[in-house]
Amino acid sequence: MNKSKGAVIPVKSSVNKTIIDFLEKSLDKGIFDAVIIPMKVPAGDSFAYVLVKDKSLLKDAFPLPPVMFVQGAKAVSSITRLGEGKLKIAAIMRPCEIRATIELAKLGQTNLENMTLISMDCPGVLPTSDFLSDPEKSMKLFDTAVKNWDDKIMRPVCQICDKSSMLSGDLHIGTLGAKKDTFFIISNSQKGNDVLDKLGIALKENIDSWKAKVKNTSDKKQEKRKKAHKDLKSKIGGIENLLDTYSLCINCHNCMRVCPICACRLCYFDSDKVKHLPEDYIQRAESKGSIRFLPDTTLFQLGRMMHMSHSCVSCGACEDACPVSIPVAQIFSMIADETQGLFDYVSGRSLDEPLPLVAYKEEELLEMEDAND
Amino acid sequence: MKKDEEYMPKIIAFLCNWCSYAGADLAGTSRLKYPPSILPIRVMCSSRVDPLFAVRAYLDGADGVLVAGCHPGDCHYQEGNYFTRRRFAMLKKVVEGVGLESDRLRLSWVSASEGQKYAKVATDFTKKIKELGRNSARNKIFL
Amino acid sequence: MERKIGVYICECGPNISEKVDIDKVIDEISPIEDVAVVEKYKLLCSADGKKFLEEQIKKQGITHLVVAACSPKEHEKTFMEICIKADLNPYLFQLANIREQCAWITEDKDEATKKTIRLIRAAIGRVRYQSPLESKWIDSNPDVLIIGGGIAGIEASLQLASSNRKVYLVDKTSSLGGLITNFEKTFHGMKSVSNFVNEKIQEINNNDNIKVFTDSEVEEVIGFFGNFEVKLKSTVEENEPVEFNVGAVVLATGSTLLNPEKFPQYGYGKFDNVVTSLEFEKMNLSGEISLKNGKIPGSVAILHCIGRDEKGYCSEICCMYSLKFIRYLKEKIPSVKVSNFYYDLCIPGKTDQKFYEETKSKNVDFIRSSDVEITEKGNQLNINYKDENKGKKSVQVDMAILAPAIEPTVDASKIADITGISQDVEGFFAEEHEKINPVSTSTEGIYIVGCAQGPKNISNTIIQSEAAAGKILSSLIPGRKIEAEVKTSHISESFCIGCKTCLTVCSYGAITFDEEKKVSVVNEVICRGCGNCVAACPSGAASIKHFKFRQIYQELLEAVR
Amino acid sequence: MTKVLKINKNAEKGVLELLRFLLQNGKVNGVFTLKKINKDGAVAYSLITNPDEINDAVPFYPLMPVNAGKLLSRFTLEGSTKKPVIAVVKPCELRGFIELIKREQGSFENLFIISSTCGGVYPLEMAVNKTVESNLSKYWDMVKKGEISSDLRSACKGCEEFVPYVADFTVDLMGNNDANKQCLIFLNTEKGEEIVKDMKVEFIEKEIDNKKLDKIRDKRKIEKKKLFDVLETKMNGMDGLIDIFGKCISCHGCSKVCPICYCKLCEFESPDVEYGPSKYESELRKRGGLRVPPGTIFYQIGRLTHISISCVGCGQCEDVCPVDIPVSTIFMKVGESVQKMFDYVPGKDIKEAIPLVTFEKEEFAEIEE
Repeated sequence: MNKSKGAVIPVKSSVNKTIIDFLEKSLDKGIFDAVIIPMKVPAGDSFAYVLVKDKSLLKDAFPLPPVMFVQGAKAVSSITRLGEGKLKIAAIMRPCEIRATIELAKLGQTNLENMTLISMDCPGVLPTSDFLSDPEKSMKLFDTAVKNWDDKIMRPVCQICDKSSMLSGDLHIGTLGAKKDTFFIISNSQKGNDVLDKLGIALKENIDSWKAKVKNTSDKKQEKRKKAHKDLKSKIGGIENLLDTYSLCINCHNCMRVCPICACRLCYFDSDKVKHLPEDYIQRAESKGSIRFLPDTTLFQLGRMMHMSHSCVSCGACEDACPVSIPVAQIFSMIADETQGLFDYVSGRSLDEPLPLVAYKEEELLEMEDAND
Repeated sequence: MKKDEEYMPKIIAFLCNWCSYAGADLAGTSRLKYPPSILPIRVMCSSRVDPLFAVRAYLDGADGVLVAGCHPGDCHYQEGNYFTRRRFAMLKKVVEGVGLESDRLRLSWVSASEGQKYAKVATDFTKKIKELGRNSARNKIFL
Repeated sequence: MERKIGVYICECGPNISEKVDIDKVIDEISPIEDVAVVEKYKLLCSADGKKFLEEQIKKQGITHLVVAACSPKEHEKTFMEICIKADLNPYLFQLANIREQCAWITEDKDEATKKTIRLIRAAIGRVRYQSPLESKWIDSNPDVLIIGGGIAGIEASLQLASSNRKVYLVDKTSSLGGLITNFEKTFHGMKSVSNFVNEKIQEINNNDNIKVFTDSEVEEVIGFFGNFEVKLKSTVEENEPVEFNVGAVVLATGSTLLNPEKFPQYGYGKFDNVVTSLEFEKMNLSGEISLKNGKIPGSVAILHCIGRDEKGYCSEICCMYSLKFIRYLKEKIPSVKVSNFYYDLCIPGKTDQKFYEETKSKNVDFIRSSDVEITEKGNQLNINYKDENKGKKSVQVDMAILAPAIEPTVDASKIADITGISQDVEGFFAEEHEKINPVSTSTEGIYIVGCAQGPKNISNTIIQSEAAAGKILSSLIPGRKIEAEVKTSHISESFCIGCKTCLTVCSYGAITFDEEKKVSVVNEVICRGCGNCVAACPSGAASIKHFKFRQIYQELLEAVR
Repeated sequence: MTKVLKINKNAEKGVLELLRFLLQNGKVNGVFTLKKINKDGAVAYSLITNPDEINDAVPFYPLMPVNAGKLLSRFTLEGSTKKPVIAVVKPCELRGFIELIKREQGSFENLFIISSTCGGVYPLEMAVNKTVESNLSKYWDMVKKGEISSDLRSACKGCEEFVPYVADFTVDLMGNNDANKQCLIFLNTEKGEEIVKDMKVEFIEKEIDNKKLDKIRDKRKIEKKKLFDVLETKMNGMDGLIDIFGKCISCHGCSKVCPICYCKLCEFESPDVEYGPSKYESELRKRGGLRVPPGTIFYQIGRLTHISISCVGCGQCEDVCPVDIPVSTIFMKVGESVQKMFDYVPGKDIKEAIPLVTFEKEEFAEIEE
């Protein structure tokens, strides 16, 4: 497969419209039987992923919505966990959603057999709360932001996302670096190639301009990211600060529930393992004078980091869903970079990379060992 | 598409094995006639019918849901239908509470000897459902 | 393993074929995933049909069977047996009822065909998720405990006892026979009671397979049909309780009379010569009917229906024994004047009417009366009453016999408690179903006979005892295991949150609570498989075999397709 | 007449004095109450064993980070506490706890309960914006007057059940004009009286002023009606329902914080609700398209069938909803109609069985057709 070349697609009326045409054609030709794509909900106050078979529904589709209502990986796993089924399905999602989908596949939570994953250059999304406060206005703001590729209004975690154009699915739609009224289609897998073949789209155009623009953006973002993480570390570092950071946490575990990686049917931190006898609670209180009840708020947060930070894609869903606005996503993006860095693992980069904690190299992490022996 | 008065509704009928299913059989052996809208599902006792079955049926597009069991006091399992009745009362309140058509749900007591009654229930309920028209949940996407 | 679903449609002669376009059905069904065969046959329940089906299952290697034919009530068993013959687990079979609930009730052939397709689709959807079930056979103890040594208990004992079935007959009194040993004659044909009762008691004593415990009462009955553990304790001396096991229990604890002192207007307990029917039976049995002062009564009043209105039921036998009393009186004191005060007469049965006519002819007064009360005047009693036209009247008599309502024995509720069965509002033991199961109770293996179940005469009592015995003889065969319900419910230990909702709604006490693990546990031997607990469980921890969520839901889904 | 403990301090301080007394004199081993847990004044439920820490307790802080009923259940879930503990909770939290006890999810043993006539609480976001503190004086003013301030949570504005049912101690707050200088604690139980009898304070005889409370209740009724009326207009048929829940992101946060939802594994996260190929294929056949993850409306209605009978209207679900769906108003409205039908007040009487696990032989004849 040829990753250095792509196809240039002329934009009719709008990028969205053009993508929808592309999908309609694929449905007509039976390349796909259905597509998973964002749509405006009837009330118009949000978006939802919809599995679409009847192409007439695509007119309301919205490939690049201004907000991440649900992490796409959850949408994909919700219908593929039990098996691939007969239908060939395409999913059009943001890069972080596709990366999560791939992580879930490694965990047996999605089945990509009959799935074609299509990503797009992602400008980020608005915080859900901002969007809900005025959907109309937010749409407009978002459109302009996309035009100028300006992330000021996006979620903090999006502002520091250096993987917003990452190729990890089968096809990628590149708007960056494209000539006016065109965008690139780039294939990242044999599956991707076959789709384009069937549509008679040849991969012969040079995509250096896209690559350059992407590199430039992600370099900038990487800078920003490093800095942000540094600041964050100083802000939340140390037990006092850490406790303060989570002082408002109400143990609703929404962060876990919306997390695309947290796929456990029953979370360890909701299980019997965290339930104790009254006397034990009292004893713990006596050793300190008082304990917060429920205790173990921080344990939950740190525990989650152990459980999934190596697969975290920094999608920001957790922060959007937090009722008390704890910067969960920013914290996780920081920890994720650390834990994944250890194994130079990038979550969702490729299906072929095993999860770091189920693999090992004989010669690695020597620096972790005690220098004296 | 057909006009509503012409369409043949799909009505899920949960019938308890001992009374209502036998009653439905009797309607048949007595060659009574009632609309083919009724789609029987046999359960041992009406108390097996989790209210969620009715909710699912509703959202999956059933035009009506009938739960039929032994008359109170005649339950083959002593008391099952008393619980059925309470759960059903609760279910109806919830459904109407969220602004849906609770008339699409019906509870009837039909004994093994009431072939006549079963045929009548089936006919009346079908008529009522036809008046209500198709269940719009059937083609909703954002459920 | 790959599924091969076989669908066989029965034409049922013309019954289905004339009403349903079966070939169209076959065309629609054949393409469905996993459906390996779709065939029609003239009459699947015929000898040839069964043979055909059995061969098909084997030949085609069917893994899941759907038969579209008559009602499961008609032939489910038949086809399950065929499955067994063809070594296909019978619970991998589903019968679509396209006759009683489709072909026969639908006018329009086209509509009937459509519905048939839906029903078969639903059956296919369901059978996909059905799983093989094995029937459970458990050892059973054929012996029987009979509580109450009256005529009901005696009769049941004699019916049941045999070389391979012990009977334990328990009575709280010191002797067998119960109430009727106080009677001289039965009102059916005025035959001597002592003759046949003593005969029967003799038989009992001569029967080595009947162990009699008098002056004893049951302390504990735990377990289930086929395996009850029993504890007896003596009512007279302090000693270790006797323990033994039985497979079934018959409650024959009989009845007692309402105490007329509750109704002061009859002066019972106040006036010397007002007696209850039972006291009169005893007096009569002793050989001489006399007043307190030893004199022979010249006139006697019999008051029917004492406490009937208060109780709200008719005690069924009072009218008849009152007639018998008239016979006693007329035999022993030919000159005596007898007047009956009644509101309604209850004389059912094929011989009773004649008995009444004859008795009436022996110049006896039958006075239809209301608001009856008794006052004393000297050593005479005044029976004051209102006649049919509400006129106040009064009659003077020497003696008054009261026929009070029949009540459950005093310790009925204690026994109900011990055996875990329920009582009706009147306090009699409640039968499982007055029509379908009149001598069974809510607990399998525990039966109720005689007046413990409600007022009745001797012959009806004996009929019940024989009925209960019959049930036991046919279900509790020595050396034979009993089959426990296969379609029982199950509670997932890992999902159960121990809220005990299931325990509360179970009518059979089939669910117990594991205090260690704080989860509910189903005793599959007791569970009857109604599924109530499954619908009640909020956390989906409870499920029931063969009526699992998936099975029902898939059926539903295909039906509304 | 009820025995009343009278402390000449403001209501909150008075209660602190009581709590301190109980801890210091070993009458209880722990105090369960809202407490300031850090310098920026974040407030969370805490279990206090050291009397000095009582100073940071804010029992009547107008915030409900978690429904304390759920916490008390968690506290006593594995077994009732051997050491006596006293908890200060709001009426709806107490009712939630009782509903959980009915479901074997906790125990009252060795637990003392202080509750109060409740003025309601502010939405969580005010804690996030750190604006609760600055509103405290306004809040107490409102409580004294027995009024309803506009920035309370909607669930509280329309709450008629602001008087505790089975507390050992009831603190008279709503409409109590002296709440700022005088703390009246009604002693409702003997065991309650017993543990405070040695306290060196004034004991008086008094009845709680029900007329006053009825007036407040009437105001709340009106507020509730407003809430319900607004909902009425939206909840019309399938489309209305989809409009309301369209933005639901299926985080199930509402069930996680619900004091009644107590399942280990929620049925709506169990294998039963998973969509396999055959299911979504048949859905697509019917609808041409299908929202994924599916089952949004099913979850909401399903949860109503599970818990509306016991909903105490505490408002937590609405407070945590990341997409601002009026969940609690919906549950209060449906809950009310279901509860009325069985004339059942959740959490009122611990001995009263949950209507769905019992029955009357003669009832609801009308619902059978």
